Amino acid sequence: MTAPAPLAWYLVLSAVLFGIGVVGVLARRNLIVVFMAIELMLNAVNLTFVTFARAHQSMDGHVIVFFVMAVAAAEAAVGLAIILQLFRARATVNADEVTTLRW
Amino acid sequence: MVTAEPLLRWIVLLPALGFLWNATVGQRAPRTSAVVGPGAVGAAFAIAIVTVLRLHGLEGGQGDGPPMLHDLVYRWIEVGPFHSDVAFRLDAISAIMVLVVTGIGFLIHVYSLGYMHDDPCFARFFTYLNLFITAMLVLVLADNLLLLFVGWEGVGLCSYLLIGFWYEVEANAIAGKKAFLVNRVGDASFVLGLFLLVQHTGTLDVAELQAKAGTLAGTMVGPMTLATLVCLLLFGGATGKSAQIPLFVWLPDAMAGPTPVSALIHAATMVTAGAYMVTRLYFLFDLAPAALAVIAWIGALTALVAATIAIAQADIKKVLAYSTVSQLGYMFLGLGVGVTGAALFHVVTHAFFKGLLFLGAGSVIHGMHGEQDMQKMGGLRRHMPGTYWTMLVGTLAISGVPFLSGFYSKDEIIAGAFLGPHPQPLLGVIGYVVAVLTAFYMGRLFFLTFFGEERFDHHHVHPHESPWSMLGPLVVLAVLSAVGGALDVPGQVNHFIGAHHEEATPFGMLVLAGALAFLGLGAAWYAYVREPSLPEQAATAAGGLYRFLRDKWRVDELYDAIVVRPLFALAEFLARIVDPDFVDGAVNGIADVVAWLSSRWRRLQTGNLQHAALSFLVGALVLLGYFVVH
Amino acid sequence: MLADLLIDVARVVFIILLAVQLVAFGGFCERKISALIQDRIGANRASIFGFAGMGLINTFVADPIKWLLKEDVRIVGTDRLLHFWAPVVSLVMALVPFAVIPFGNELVVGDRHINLQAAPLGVGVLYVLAMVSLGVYGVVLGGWASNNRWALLGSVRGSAQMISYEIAMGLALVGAVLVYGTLDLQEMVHAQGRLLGGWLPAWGIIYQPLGFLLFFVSGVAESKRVPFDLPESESELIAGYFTEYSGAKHFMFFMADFVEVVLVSALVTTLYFGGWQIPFLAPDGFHFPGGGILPVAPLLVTLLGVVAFTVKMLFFTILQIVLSWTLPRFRYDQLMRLGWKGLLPIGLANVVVTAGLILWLGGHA
Amino acid sequence: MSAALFLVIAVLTVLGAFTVVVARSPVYSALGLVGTLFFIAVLFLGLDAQLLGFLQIIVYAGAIVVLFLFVIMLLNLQAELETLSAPALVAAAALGGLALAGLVAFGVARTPLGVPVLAEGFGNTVPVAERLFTSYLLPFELTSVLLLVAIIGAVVIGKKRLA
Repeated sequence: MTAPAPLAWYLVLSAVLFGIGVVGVLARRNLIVVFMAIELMLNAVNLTFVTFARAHQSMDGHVIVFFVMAVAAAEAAVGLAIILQLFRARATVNADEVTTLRW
Repeated sequence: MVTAEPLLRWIVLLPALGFLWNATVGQRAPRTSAVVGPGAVGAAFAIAIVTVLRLHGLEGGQGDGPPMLHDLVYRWIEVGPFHSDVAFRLDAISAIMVLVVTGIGFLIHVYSLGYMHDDPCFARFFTYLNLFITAMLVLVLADNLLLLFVGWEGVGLCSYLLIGFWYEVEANAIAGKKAFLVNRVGDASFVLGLFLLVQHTGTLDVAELQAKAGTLAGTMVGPMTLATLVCLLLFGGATGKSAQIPLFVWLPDAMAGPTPVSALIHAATMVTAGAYMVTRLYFLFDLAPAALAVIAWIGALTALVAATIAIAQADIKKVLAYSTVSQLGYMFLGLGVGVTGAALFHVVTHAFFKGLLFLGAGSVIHGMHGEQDMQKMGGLRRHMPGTYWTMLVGTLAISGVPFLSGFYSKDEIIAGAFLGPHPQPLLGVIGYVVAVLTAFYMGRLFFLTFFGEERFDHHHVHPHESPWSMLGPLVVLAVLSAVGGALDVPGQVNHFIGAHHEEATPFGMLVLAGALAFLGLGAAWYAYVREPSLPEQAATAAGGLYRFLRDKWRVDELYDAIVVRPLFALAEFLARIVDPDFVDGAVNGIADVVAWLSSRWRRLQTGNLQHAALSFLVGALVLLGYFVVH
Repeated sequence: MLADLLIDVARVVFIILLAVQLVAFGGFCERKISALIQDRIGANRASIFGFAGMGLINTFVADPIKWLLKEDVRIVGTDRLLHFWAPVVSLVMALVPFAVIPFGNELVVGDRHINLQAAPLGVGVLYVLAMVSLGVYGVVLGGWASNNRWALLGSVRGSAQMISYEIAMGLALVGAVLVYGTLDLQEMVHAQGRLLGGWLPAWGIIYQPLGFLLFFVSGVAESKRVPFDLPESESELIAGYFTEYSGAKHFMFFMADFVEVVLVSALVTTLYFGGWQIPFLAPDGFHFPGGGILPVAPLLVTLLGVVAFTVKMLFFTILQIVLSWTLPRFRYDQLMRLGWKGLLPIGLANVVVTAGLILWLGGHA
Repeated sequence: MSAALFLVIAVLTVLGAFTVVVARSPVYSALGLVGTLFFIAVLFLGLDAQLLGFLQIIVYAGAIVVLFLFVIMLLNLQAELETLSAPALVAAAALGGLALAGLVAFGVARTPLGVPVLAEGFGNTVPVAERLFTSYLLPFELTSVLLLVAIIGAVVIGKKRLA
């Protein structure tokens, strides 16, 4: 078991993480947790980028991950501000209690 | 022989920068426009002189073609094999035009300083003027027809803006629209010509066209060769911009309202665009004798018709406007009979003396507090001596009095009609007739304005001489009008085109021309100074003809009847019947269907974030499944 | 093989012990210096067979024993798990950065070259930043797990403060990284071994005076001690995020703060004051600017370096103690203003100016 | 990274991710997220992405998740009794997530990926920076604009009760 782990394993792991993230986004009521699940998905994708960068010996994957991190930071800042404001207005952070945008 | 010359772009850029300045900073600080506006054009003029001198210094090598300066700014469009650059070329033809445009343009700017001094929209005026000069320079310097067309349209836009400059007066706004719309007709024709060129040669570059033009003469389209068709279409554009039959109606209207200065910039520069374009593409027109014949005929007829109308006009600027149309007719006559050099020569001299006349008329109007009716002037030579003397030079020059500039250029054209490469003797005769008419109506204008009794209202009008910023350009132009005939424009142009050198005009013709000029002027003197009652009697005697001429051959009415009214009727039909019933029906029908579907489908929109996310997931799964399966 | 392993363990143990001993010694200094400042005697009672050592016994022996043996009070409603792990995280995250701190030059024993750095890491600076940023969790979780509003307020304050000052700290580090052109701390120390003009040691403080100030101030803020002790200010929040802590867990929190003080000293020494470098001391002995040469044995040179590093670190530790007993506490808005409107723009300016100078002069220092 | 080590870390990573989704208390979710992110950082190191590994910890664990915790504390969110959405949705989510992971795993299984020998310095600061400041300069600058906009947006949105 001292042989290096095949790169495909990393990809499978990232698929699993992504799947867990999807379930989190869909199944949890708490919007903050939903948000965290989104971060989980982003990280799963980051892992694939780094894996492919390793496989193709290219730095491009790393650069993309760098960008994903920056975008995730921006997204977290704005998203959490929105949740904060939502909580002030509705006293809730539950996704299924905020359904104003419907028919 | 092509030499790179990066200075060329600055000729265009400087007025463009002036335009930007006047459009932004100038609006807040109009005084700066007084410096920047004329300064930019003056600087462009200086650069133009420098580059033209450099061009002159180049020797045309054997087989390399005539010398030419070229400045590639950047590749503008590249689509498949077709490409178009923003690039400028300076050769003998464009050199002449660049000097005329920047030089005359500069004088007009200086003159405007005085004329527009009290206008509240001072900066806006210079904004338009600078933009106009920019567009005109693009037109003149363009090394391909697409860029030329940009300038062409830019000039059209500026003419619209300038004619409607005092848009508070509705007549001006209408005149602007008329100019714009009439020009659109011509432009459409021009664009069609360009399309044909691209379709059959795949290029709009002047140099490449020259190489490929031959193929156009061989292809037949219906009864004519492709070259003829292209030339006629291009000439259609020229009739719009250069105010020829049938599209000349906008130019006189353009004079009706706004400033003589803006009117002048049309007369001296923009209207020459058509003639310039034909000269530029003469290698193409040379292949289409039929088209040349059409051009010659239209030129001659325009000259004649416009001259007859000019005789019966009372408005000083309208006389000059029709005179412009008439002189442009000469130019096209020259082009049509193949004496390109003479035609371009006339463009130059005409720019001088028509510029002078317009500015003089402007000076008169300025001194008369906006009065434009010659019936209400008279005896002004005592009040405005400077204007009087310079106008005298201009009048003599345009009438073709020997040894002044107009004499040379006009005679070369008429001589060309008899002796040129594509002679049309009948048109030569018309040329002579128009020469007499020209001398007569110009004499009429001159004598009505400056001689005779003072017919204006002394209580309200106190004629005064104009300021030096207006008189200065007048003097400069007067000198140029007087000695402009000494320029060897035809020689330059012919050398460039590589055309047959024109024969020297026979001495008999020169004498005849001189005599006709004096005949016309003399008749005018007799009718308006010696026997002032004569015109009244003549008008009464030939009442119908007089009214026909005064109403400008009723062309506007004709167009109204055959074009405008049917169009209105069609529009009415569309608005009353087609739009409400068919178009609205279709639109509302689609909307109703969508609305009904939406009322069903909107159940899907629960407003729950996670339901939306679930639909994401489904989509992602479908896509992913597709990729994995394949 | 075994020898290698032993050397590795020795390196790690050495640096940890160095840090911990400095913490203890710092504690001693704190008690004595505060006494000096407040015109009293300070700890002097505890003694072993009559030996009190001016209070050394108090801080090195009595205090730890007392702290570790105190009752661990369990409060109803706390989150047991996190309540335990929070101080551990705090302490561990304060200690692990020492792994990349170089405490001496290469030690040559026989044919072995031993790098006196627990973990030679190419991206040492990033590692330090990463670990320091993880230290926030101790504060946040401790306060949250205590089920006490003072504690919660303390951790909210603490997390905001630490994140804010991490940014200034990171920017100050960017300046240093630009100057040295590396992220490796050992390489940075090596770079400071040169002499400028033959007499001036090329320490980081010469290149980055502003960077040093920034780093030092934000480092002090990071350790949450006076004057930046808002998360635990007793007059406002009882004891902030460790209000509900006692015994060994409280000791860990307390120690974490002090380890951070030592860590800041170590980093300042490494980045701006030559690390283990001694002016004019080359591997073969002292080369004085005048031309005098004093040969020193290579082994001794390395050991002198370790001593120099320790002395420098001690100096900055004491400096921080003096600072915290001299300055009054900030108000919270002042704290935030200093971080975001003071240090951050200065840090940005420092980076820009540094980069510009490097570009102008054409290369790294 | 040896296969054994990978398996250990992978299990820890997945455990962390499960905690995010399953935990009743949002604080535990956040901690699970930190764990996952930390172990992903370790995986990055195993994939010779040193710089990204540490950036991952600094940016994600050190800043983003702290922000989450900060908001959780600010709102004083407690453990929930009912953490999950409607049962149908949960079922769909579980099914979908499983299908997604399965599909990807299936796709990956058929894609051979070698583990090439790397050039010296792969994944270090210098090569990443070189790419970032040459080929990706424009996106990089745009990112800074994005962050600025996000800062302003967050301040404006979070500042006061919206009118």
